[in-house]
This record gives sequence, C-alpha cells and structure tokens, in this order.
Amino acid sequence: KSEDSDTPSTSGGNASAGAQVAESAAPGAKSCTLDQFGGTKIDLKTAKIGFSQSEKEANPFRIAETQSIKDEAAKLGIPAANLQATNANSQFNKQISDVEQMIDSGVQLLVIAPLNSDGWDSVFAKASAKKIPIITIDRKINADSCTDYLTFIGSDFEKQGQRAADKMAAALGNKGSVAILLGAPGNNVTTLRTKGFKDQIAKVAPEIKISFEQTGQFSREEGQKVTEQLLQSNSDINGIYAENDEMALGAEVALKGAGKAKGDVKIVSIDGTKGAVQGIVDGWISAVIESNPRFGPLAFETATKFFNGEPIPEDIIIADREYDEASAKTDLGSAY
Amino acid sequence: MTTLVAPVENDVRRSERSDRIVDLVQRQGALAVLVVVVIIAAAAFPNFRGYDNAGTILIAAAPPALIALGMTFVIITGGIDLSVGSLYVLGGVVSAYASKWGFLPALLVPLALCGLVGVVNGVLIAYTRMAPFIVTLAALLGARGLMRALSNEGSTTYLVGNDGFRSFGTGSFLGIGYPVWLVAVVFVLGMVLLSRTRFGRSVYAVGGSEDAASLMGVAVRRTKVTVYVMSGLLAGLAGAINAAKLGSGVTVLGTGMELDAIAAVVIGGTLLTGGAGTIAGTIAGVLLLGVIQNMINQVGNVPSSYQQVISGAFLAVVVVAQTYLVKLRRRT
Amino acid sequence: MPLLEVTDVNKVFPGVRALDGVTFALQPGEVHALVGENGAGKSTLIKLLTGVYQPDGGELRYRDEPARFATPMDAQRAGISTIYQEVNLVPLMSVAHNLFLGREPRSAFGLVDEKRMVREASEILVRYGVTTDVRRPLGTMALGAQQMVALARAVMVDAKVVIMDEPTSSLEPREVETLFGVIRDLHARGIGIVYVSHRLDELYQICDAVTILRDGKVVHTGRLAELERIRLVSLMLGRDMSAVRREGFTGFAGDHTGAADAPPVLKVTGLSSRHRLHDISFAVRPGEVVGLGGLLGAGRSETIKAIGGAYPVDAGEIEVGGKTLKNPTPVRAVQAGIAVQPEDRKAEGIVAGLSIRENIALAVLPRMARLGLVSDRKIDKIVDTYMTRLRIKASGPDQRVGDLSGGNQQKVLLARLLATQPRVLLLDEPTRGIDVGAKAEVQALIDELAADGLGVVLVSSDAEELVEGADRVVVLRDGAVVGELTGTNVTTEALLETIAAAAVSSEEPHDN
Amino acid sequence: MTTEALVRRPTFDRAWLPKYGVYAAIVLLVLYNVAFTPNFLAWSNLRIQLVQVAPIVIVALGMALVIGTEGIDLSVGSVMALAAALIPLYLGYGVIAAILVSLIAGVVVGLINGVLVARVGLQPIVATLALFVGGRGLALVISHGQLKDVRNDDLIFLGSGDFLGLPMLVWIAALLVLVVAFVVRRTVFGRRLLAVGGNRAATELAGVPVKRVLIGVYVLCAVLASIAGLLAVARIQSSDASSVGLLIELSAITAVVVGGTPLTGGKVRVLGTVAGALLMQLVIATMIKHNLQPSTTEMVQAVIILVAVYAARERKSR
Ligand SMILES: Nc1ncnc2c1ncn2[C@@H]1O[C@H](COP(=O)(O)OP(=O)(O)OP(=O)(O)O)[C@@H](O)[C@H]1O
Ligand SMILES: Nc1ncnc2c1ncn2[C@@H]1O[C@H](COP(=O)(O)OP(=O)(O)OP(=O)(O)O)[C@@H](O)[C@H]1O
Ligand SMILES: [Mg+2]
Ligand SMILES: [Mg+2]
Repeated sequence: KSEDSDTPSTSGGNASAGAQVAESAAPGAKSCTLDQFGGTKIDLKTAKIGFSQSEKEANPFRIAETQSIKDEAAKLGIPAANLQATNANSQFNKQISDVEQMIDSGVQLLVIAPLNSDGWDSVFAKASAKKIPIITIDRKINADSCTDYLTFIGSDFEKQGQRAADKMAAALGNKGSVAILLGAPGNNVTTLRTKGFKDQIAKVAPEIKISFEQTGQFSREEGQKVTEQLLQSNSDINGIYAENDEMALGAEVALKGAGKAKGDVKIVSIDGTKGAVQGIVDGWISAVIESNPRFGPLAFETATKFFNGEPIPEDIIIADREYDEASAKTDLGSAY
Repeated sequence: MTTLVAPVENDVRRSERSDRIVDLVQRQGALAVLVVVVIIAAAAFPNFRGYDNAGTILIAAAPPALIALGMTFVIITGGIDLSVGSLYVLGGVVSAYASKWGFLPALLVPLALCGLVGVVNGVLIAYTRMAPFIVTLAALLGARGLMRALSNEGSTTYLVGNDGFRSFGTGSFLGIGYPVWLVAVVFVLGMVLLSRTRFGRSVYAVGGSEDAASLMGVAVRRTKVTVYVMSGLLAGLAGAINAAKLGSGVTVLGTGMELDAIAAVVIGGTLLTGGAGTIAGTIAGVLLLGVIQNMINQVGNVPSSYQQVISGAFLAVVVVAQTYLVKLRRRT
Repeated sequence: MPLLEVTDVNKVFPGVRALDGVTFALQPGEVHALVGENGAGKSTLIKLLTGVYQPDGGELRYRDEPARFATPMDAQRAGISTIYQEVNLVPLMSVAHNLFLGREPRSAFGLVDEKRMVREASEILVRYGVTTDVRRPLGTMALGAQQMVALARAVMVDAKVVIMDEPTSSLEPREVETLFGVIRDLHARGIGIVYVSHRLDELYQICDAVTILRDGKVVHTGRLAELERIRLVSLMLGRDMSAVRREGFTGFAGDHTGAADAPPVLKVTGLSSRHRLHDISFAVRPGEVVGLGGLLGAGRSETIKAIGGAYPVDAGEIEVGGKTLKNPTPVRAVQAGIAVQPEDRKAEGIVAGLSIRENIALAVLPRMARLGLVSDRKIDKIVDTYMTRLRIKASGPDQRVGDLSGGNQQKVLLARLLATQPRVLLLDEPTRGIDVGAKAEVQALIDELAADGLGVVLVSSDAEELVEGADRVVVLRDGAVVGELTGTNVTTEALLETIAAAAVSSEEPHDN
Repeated sequence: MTTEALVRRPTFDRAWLPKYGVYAAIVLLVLYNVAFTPNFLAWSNLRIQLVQVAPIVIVALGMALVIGTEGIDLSVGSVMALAAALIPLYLGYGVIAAILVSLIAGVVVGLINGVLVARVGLQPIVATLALFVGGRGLALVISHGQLKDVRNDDLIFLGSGDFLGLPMLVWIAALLVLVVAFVVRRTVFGRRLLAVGGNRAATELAGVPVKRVLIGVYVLCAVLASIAGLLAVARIQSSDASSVGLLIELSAITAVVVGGTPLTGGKVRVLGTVAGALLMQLVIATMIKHNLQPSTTEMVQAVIILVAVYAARERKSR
C-alpha cells in the first residue's frame, strides 16, 4: 500500500515535459563574452567541471536540480569523473570550502547553487585569479557579473511572489484575510517571495489583509503546526500563501484536521512539485507557481555558448509556468 | 626543615617504558590519527596533496578552530558552551555591520557583544550554580534571537564596508590566508595561557575538583566566568574573521557548530568531565574533522546522506579508539 | 594573647544549627585538639576560621585584630594554612602542580617556571618521605602520600596557624610519625596548630589543649593533660563516665567461637592481578573474623575488591561455600553471597541522593519484587528490620542518606550488605572517620555478625581495632601475603613486627 | 548525634518553588492567554496544543530517563528520522509490520548508544553524537532522500484520529507517560536507574547490573523516540527523513530540565517533564498566536528557560 514515489532519475530526467525556457533577455542588458571575462576557451567534453549543491538532496527541488545537472553532463558525453559534485548540507561555510577545494583541484567551470546570495568574496577572489567562470543557478549572488561570476540562471523569486499574489487575489475575489507561511528566516528566497507577494497584493487587491505571518521553515511539519495554531486564533482566515509546496501540503493536512472543507481556505504556493499539483487536482490547493529546478540543459548550453565566444546576458531568467485548477490535471506529468 | 624520615617508595605504580609510550600515544592520539589519515589521503587523492588544498583546509578550519579553542578551556573546567554557534553568527553579523565604521570596530564590536554574552553565561553558571548545559542552551536561543532581531529576521545581510577588513579576510601571506595566521597566533597564546600561567593551572584545578580548588585558594568563580567570556570572545572573533572572509554578515550559518566544536575537543583527548586536556589535541581534532570533510569531497559525487553516515561512523571510530587507548593506559 | 580567636559564633545550615555560640581560642605555639562526635561541628568551625563559611554571628579575631576572611585564599594570605578533612587536592593534576597551585614559581613574563617547580617540589616532598616523580598525576599516588602532599602544601607557606582536620585518618604509622615530626617542628617555631582527630591516643601524644564540641556547643575547654581519657569520651558523648567505663573503648568483645574445623566459607587461592596482587591465598571459616593487615597501598583494598568482582584479576580462584566463583563480577559475587563494604563510603558506598530505604533495598530489589514490580511492603519490612537492628538514627526511612552523619551512613551501608543475606562480609575500613560512639556500635555489630556464622574479612589501618577485632590477621605488603598472625600472636606488636620485617626483606622491587 | 538534629527536612516555603514552579508558570501563561488571546479557551485549541506537544513529551520521557542516569541522548531526532524513513518501506506488509520495523530500528540505535556508554565507557554526549550525525544520514540513505506520502488509513488514524473525543496521539502520549511513571516508581529497573544516576560506582559495587540498566535506558529512550517518529509520520501523513525530529533533542532536554529533573542524575520527574514540555509548547503557541517574529520567540524562550531552571535549581548540599 505504500505510495511509491518516482525515483530521482525519472523525475529529473523527464526533460521534455518540464524543460526550462529562458525568457528573452531585456534589450540593452549587460552581457559578457569570453574575451571580456578574460578566460580561455575550453572544450566542455574534456573539461573538469565542478557543481556545488547547497542543500541535501532531500526535497524534490534539490533532487531534480542535481539530477538534471548530472543527466545533462552524461548526455553531453562528459565523463562522470570530470564532473565533481559536492553538497554543503545547508552549511554555508562548507559550501565555501567545497567550492574553494574544487578550484584547488583544477576545475575549469563552476556551477553553483548558492545557499546564500552574499558571502562569496573569498571564492570570487580565488576563482577570478584562475579565471574560472561561475554559473550560479536557482539563487542569485550579489556581485558583479563578468568579473566575479559569469551569469545567473534562475527564476525571479520576487516575480514568483507577485504571481502568487495575483493568483491569490483571483482566488479570493480581491478581498479577504490572508496568512503567509514564511520560508526559513534569513533565506533570500523567503525574503524575495515575501516582498513580491506583499507588494503585489497591496497593488492589485488592497482589500486583502495580510493578518498573519509566521515561519514554517520550508518544512511540511512546521507548516502544519503553524497552520493549526493560526486556524485556531485567526478563524477568519480565508487564504494561505505558502512560500513553498511543502508548507502548503502541511497546511492542507491542518485544514483537513480542523474540519475545513476543500476551498474554504484558498492555498497558493510556489515550487510545482508533484504533491502540490496533485493538491490542486484534489481541490485543496488553488494555484501553484512553478520554480523550475531542471537547470542542466540551460546551464550547459550557456557554458557552451560562452566558450564559443557568444555574449552571455547577466541574468538568464527562466520562464516559470504555473498550475491552476484549469491546467493541473493535464500538466501533472510535467511537475517534478 | 630537616628530613624527618628516610624516604620510602610511595610510588605504588611503577612506571614502565611501555606505559610511557601508551601514555604519549594517548595524549597525542588525535595527532597520531591525523597523521595516519593525512598520509592515506595524500596517497589516495592526488588533489589532496596540493599546497593550495592545504591552504583551503586551514582557512576553512580557522573559525571552527577558534571556537574549539574556547570550548577547550570551558570543557577543561568541567563545563560546556552550547552558545558558540549562535555567537559566531551574531559576531559575523555585527562585525559586518560595524565595518562601516572601520577596521577596528569591525573586529572589536563583535568581541564586545559576544564577550558580554559570555559574561552573562559565566556569571549565571559561576554564581547561581545552574548547569552550564542549560544556561548556554538558553544563550544559544537568545543569541540567535538577537542576531535575527538585528538583521530584520535574518533577511538583511550587511556587507562589509571596509576594504581593509575585507582584504584581511581574503588575502594571504605565503599562500596561507591572514585569518589562519591570526588563528595560529591566538592558539599559541592560548597554549601559553593554559599550560604556563597561573590562570591555566586554575582552569585545570577547577575542572579536576571544584571543591578542592576553592579550598586551595583558587578563585573558582572568577576562573569560570573567565573561561565563558573567553569562549564568547573567541566565538565572536571567529564570526568576525568569517565575515571578513565572506565579505558579509551571513545569517544562515552556525547551526550545529557547537557540536562540531565539542567533537573536535573530545577527539583531541580532552575529558568532558573536566580537569584534563590539551590545546594541541584540539588543533588535531579540528584539523581531523576538516581533513575528513575534504577527503569526502575528494572522492567526489558522494551523496549528501552518505557523507553524514561516514562522518558519524568516523566520529564513533575515533572516539572509541581514544577511549581504548585511555583504558589501556589505566590498566598498565 | 590568643593568635586566633572566635567568640560566640553561630552557624546555621538549612534545618540544622551546626555551631551554637562557640568560643574558641588558639594560643601561639600551642597544639590544640578539637574533638567531638561526628557532626559535632568541628569541620564547620574550621571552615569558619578559614573563610570557607561566614559566621552567622559572633566575632573572629586574628592576631588581636578583628578579621574577616571572604575566601580560603584570604585566610591563606593572612597566614592560616589548612588541611581539610577530605584530602582536598586535585587528583588529575600533577603532584608538583598541586603543591604549588596558586603560588607557582614564575619566570620572565610571569610564566610558570615548570622546571623550577618540579625541582623544588621534589626537594620539598623528600622531607615528608615522598619520593615520587612529581610530574605524575596526584591521583595515582597512595592516599597517605597524597595527605603528605597536602601537609607539605599547608606548611610550605609562611604560616602562623596550621589547621589539620583529621589528617591521620588515611596515614600509615610511619607517616603518622612523619606528621608528628612536622607538628613538633611547627610547635617549636611558635606556630599555632588546631588538630582534629578521632584517634584519642594521638591527641594525648601531641596536643597541649583541648576543646570538646557536642551538638555545635563547646562543652569543655582546657589543658589536655589534665583531662582523663575516660572523661574526655564521656564529655564527647554526653554520657555518664561510669557508662563509658563499663562499655570500654572498642566494641569488640573478644574471640569468636567459630567452629575451628568447619570448612571455609571463603577460600581465596593464588589471586593475582598484574602489578598489584601477587598470589594471594587465605581462607575464612564461618564465624571467623580474618583481618587483613598492612600499610597503606599494601593491596588490601584491591584484594577485597577483587574478591567482590570489582577489580580485574589475571589468575586465582575464589570459592564461596565450596563453590567456585567463575569470572567474578560484582553481580555474580553478590549472588554467591559475598558482600563488600568499600573503603570510600562517599564515592563507592552510599547513593547520597537517595533515601535510606532505597539505599538499603538497592542490592536486593529483585527479591523485593515480582515480575519486575517492587513491593514497597516487602521493602519496608527489611528496612525496618535493619534500621532497628543496626540502630540507625534518622528521622525516618525516607531521609536522604547524604544528610546523615558518617556513622549512620556506614550503618546504612552495612544494612544494605546484610540485606543480601551474605555468607561472607568484606569490610574495608568500616570505622574510618566515624566517632567513638558509632565506632563501638559498628564493632559490636561485627562481633554479632560473626557470631551469627558469617565469615568476616576486616581491613583496618587502626592496628588496635584490627588486633582486637580479628581472630587471625593476614599481613600484606606490595600485593603479596607476607605473614599471618594467629592465636595469641594477634597483637599490635607482632603486627608491626611482621610489617617491618617484610619491609626489610622486600627492599628489592619485584618485577613482573 | 542526637535524633532531633538529624531531622533536617527542608522547610516548606523554600522547597515550594523548585517543585511546583513549572506548574505555576503554566498557570500564569494560561491566565495571560485567557485574557489576551482570542479563542484560547476553545476545546479545539487545547486539542491542538496537546497534539503538537505529544511527540515532544514522548521523546522527553525517554530523555528524562537517560538524564536520570546522568546521561544525555542527542540522537533522538535521528532515531525519529530513521523510524520515519522505515515506515513507507514496510507499509506494504501492513501497519503492524511497519511499526515493528521502526521500533526495532529504535532498539538497535538504543543498543549502540547503550553499549558505547555502558561498555566502551564513552561520555553519553559524545557516544550519542555519532548517531546524531550518522543516524539522519542513514535515514536519508534509506529513503533515498525522498519525501514519501503515506496514505495508509490505519496509520493516519493514529496521527489524526480520535478515540473517545481525544486524539489518538494524546492517548498514546498519556499512556506512555503513565508507563514511564510506573517504570520509574514501581519497577526494579526504575529504582536501579535512579541509583545508577546517583552514584554509579556504588551501585555497581552493590551488585546491580549497571551496564544492563544503562543499555536498557538508552534502548527505552530510543524506542520512545522511534514511537514519536512514527507518530510524526502518521500525523503529517508523509515521511520526510530530512525534517522529522530536527532539533527535537534540544526541545526534549529543555522540557526535562525545565520540568525540574537535574542534569546531574539520580532523579527523574515524569510529571514535571510533561509540564516542562507543555510550558514550552504554550510559550511557542502564545508567540505564534500573537504573530510575533522568530527573533522575539527565541529570546523569550531563552529567558523562560533561565527563569524556570533558576527557580528549580538545587541548593548545594554536601
Ligand atoms: N554545607 C552544609 N550544609 C548543611 N549542613 C551541613 C553542612 N556542613 C555541615 N553540615 C551539618 O552541620 C553539622 C556539623 O558538621 P561538621 O562537618 O562540622 O561535623 P564534624 O564535627 O566535622 O563531623 P565529622 O567528625 O564527621 O567530620 C552536621 O550536622 C552536618 O550534617
Ligand atoms: N595500579 C595502580 N594504579 C593506580 N593507582 C594505584 C594502583 N595501585 C594502587 N594505587 C593507589 O594506591 C592507593 C593505595 O592502595 P590500596 O588502597 O590498595 O591500599 P590498601 O592496602 O588497600 O590500603 P588501605 O585500604 O588502608 O587504604 C590507592 O588509593 C590507589 O589509588
Ligand atoms: Mg569533620
Ligand atoms: Mg585501600
């Protein structure tokens, strides 16, 4: 009776279904070429490449992200020995020394999923001395592109928040009382998804009141606990914005436990995992904004272009999709 | 006074050469294990051997080493300090914040703040006889709360505004980062302090037997307060040099750091019951943890969960080996 | 003009008045005995004199000026040195560091001059008969030697007053002589000495004056020579002189009538443990008290622990009632009928935080239980029995053992042993640190138990006690049996002679 | 010495605070909430608090026993994760099988901890640190790092079902409290445990099988933790080895200590432990209900821990 979830290889490898698409770069945005960067051309097939993952591969996003990088490397015929992957286990200092160690060991290209947007000074000092291009994925690093790093590929977290706000406004008919389940405190993702959501709500639906915000630590259990508490003390809540799918699923369990019916409280969340999209199909979740973790193809494509001398834009923002009641059923297969 | 009686053999335990050797290995057990591990790593991984890699290991070990140094003093008095991880983050955040006023404030403000928390820890422990474990557990929460309060719930990362401070963090001399040199100096001072001063002797005495120490005229309370202040200061300093290195006051650090420090200290042969331990051992313990981490990365592509299993197993093996060495020593 | 003086001091601990209007004066060049039963307040008075406690009322004067010592260090600086009751040194630290703690010789930059310290420590300790590597941890030395280090430490500084709280309780006769030598020397230099001891002969040997405490009050003070020994005891105990005279000093009645031809209840053959015990053999018949004699460090405690399964042995056989005890552990030993009363009551005997009831029942819980559930009724019954039989004085079976006086703690411990219904009792220093009254009671109890048919092994550093209590004495030295006293030969003189003879013959250290 | 002077019962007024301080604090906090928190007195609220505190209580019970022997167990969170990771793997064989397997995992971890402490002679904090680090890694290895949804009705009933108007979780926790209280008060094992904590050397010499007692205590603690782990799975209806029981060791230790059990061993206050857990739960609930920020919550928790422990602190007796 156990529900056998997909194994990592299939969920990440489902490339055609949920491949990332870059939004066209804004005209006039800063870009970077190999010459400007000052590096030397290398052949990816024989190059040593380092990938630094930030958090344990213990949630769908991270699993899909790491897997996508590895799969794409394999697809390009890069020998497994040439791709060095490390995982910082959510310890920032470990990520810094992981990357420094990879630089020492002679990697020629770095793909980094940073745990934090700031604090990369020492890495940049080391990498730029050796002219190693750095592609950061999923989270941006606050630094100078083309000198400190090459480019950022990822979602616009603030925009995700804004889009979630639009969905929430639509679900609530522009009025009501909303609770926010914040991500882990101090995390850039939390900060941006909160800012985007609040700003947009203020803009499009000023009658929606944000009456509660507490951290659910991006975890299902905490999400559930906090929702239980809040349903108790704020019985007038009719919308919950969860900053990731896990907390949304926790909130779903809490709603069931509190005897609420489907749709009594509208849930909007961000990520696009299978579980959450299934939640839309089941009628507990109103909408999910995707945050696509399949960085492999785009990252390697960008690197190839770069070494071929093409200009690379400062930011490569991917077009995240969204799931709602209309699309959830058909798109369930492409969720990760 | 004249000799009153003919000397007799009071030494019930005849000391033997084998005893001494075991004794040496026990005292420097962590160092021995470190040497073995380094040799294995160097043989197995070509990349491990590089000078740069050594520099990377050292610079990464610098903040944990400072924290473990403070922890060594605390543990030798028979206490424990769980607040260091939080103080480390707090120190980094205020250091980055204060760096806009210059190099010295960036260094001194975190010292002052973390030292102050150390004073509170020390005073509560020394004067109210509350258990160190619980006092510093509260401080762990309190300092983290304070850090979050100062950084807008952790969402504001202050950038280091002082170029001098920044280059102190990233620059190097002879290929070894400045922070490592600083830590080396602090360690030498710590060693001298612990083994060659009256204060150091009183640290051992308090840990060996608090009652006896107090009857022998050791200022037990002052010693205790001092070690917790030192631990706080060193955690703050670790935070500051880390901020200099990272160029910002990162708020998402430090969880579990206290346990790493305790592990390093214990691997280094310091008794958690107090009264015995060395700083050389602690250095070996810190480096051992760093080298293991580095080795796991050298293997490449070890899934994160296996990394933890390996670290845990390794920890168990080292500590069990240490304990058997001690037992061996006792038996002879 | 007194050197150190307190007038009308009080000290109250929660629920107990430890000192009640005590006045005490120490003259220069005087050895002043401070005596009293356990818990009379001797140690408390000393702690008041030396800044460990602050008096609740009254006045402290030192060298004719009002004084107040906030910490022991203050008193030390003022010239009052103290050897506290329990050896109060740090076992894990080296001998030299213990000796010099807080006053280490310093070289340039104020750093401790390790070399000089080691050299000076060795020099100083030789005078006290301690020749050991002063760099090794103090804890590895014999208790007596540790006590000598404490003494050296106290006398080393330029003291005006030296206070000794039961310094001889763990010293062997030769060390006691060394100590007395030191005391006479101090005496000659006009230093005032406060001397606490439960051993009355010692007092008469070296003390000039005496102050007797009872229940926190001074009941007598004066020249010791003018006070008859029996009167001293009656004052201490607060009992009639005639009663004391009738009961005698030790509680032992004399020989036990254990059947001389009964098979031994305990037989130890060839017990050896590397470095410590060498081929120890002896036997104990039911109803017999066998003493283990020897100097401190002779290996008596180890022998006892080894029999009790608490000390590892490499060879040898232990038989209880004809049955061999295989792979002895404390659990198996208790099951076989061996009961061990360890030497260090506080560290290895009582569980201070638990009640009298829990302490007595500890070893026999399985018998007091069915299916793992304890029956308080059964426990109450045996606790009651033993509290009455051993005359344990307490507010009730629920009192914390840590709050009892030493003598009563010892009785609780004995009660625990007896509750296991042992066939052999191994008693290591059963009367150490307990007062005359309690001592006599414990001694009488040992007699009684032997009369009941138990085999008893008695270890005591008190030669008189050993000789009076035991029917035979097995003498140990350096972990080996060097002689045995039997019958009329069981005398103090013979005991000391055997020890001394063995000392000469075993001068060359054996190696294995 | 005379009998009168031996009667040294602590006087009532001084002993009151250490003994009943936790309960007083709970009462104060409840009063505050009744006055200032909307809907606080609602039955549904009480229910939520009880359900949320249940896992912590269960873990804290085991922790209290370990602390009673002068030990500490850092590995409880990892044990929860291990138990959680195993559940979906064996759910195919039925709920009972899955539960048994996760309990066995607890037994195994407890045995390892116990042997390291009792036989090898490691300090408890270090002995359990190894499994604290490695145990969760193992759980992640077992679960391939995947969060797995659990859709088994029997299991979900344990987590969110009701029995006689009370959640199953609360029944289970209450039952375990009774069991542990009973073990401590009435069994040979319980009495021995306290003696080991009070004076290990003496207990050993008295012929008590100390090592067995210690191993038993660590096994019991780990089994309780694995129960908490499987209940957590049942409650959140999914098994997530990376987050189940994260940092619970600190909550559990806090509950035990705030509840008046000294870290020095020899004493276990079972009801106090429950009260300690409840107090910390109420503090967090109050903070959340008043929508305070994490920084405030943490600082308030710190102060409450200090005040509670200061009040419950043992006066030094020699
Ligand atoms: N720190 C303390 N707290 C509470 N009671 C104490 C304390 N110290 C001593 N007492 C009590 O005060 C009384 C006097 O104790 P004290 O140690 O002075 O006796 P003593 O004469 O030295 O006895 P002994 O011969 O056993 O050493 C005893 O009842 C003892 O239990
Ligand atoms: N192998 C050893 N290693 C460390 N210490 C030892 C060793 N053997 C003996 N000692 C120490 O020597 C001291 C004296 O030894 P022991 O207790 O055996 O003497 P004893 O003959 O039993 O004397 P008593 O029972 O009168 O104290 C003990 O305190 C013990 O700590
Ligand atoms: Mg005394
Ligand atoms: Mg002995």
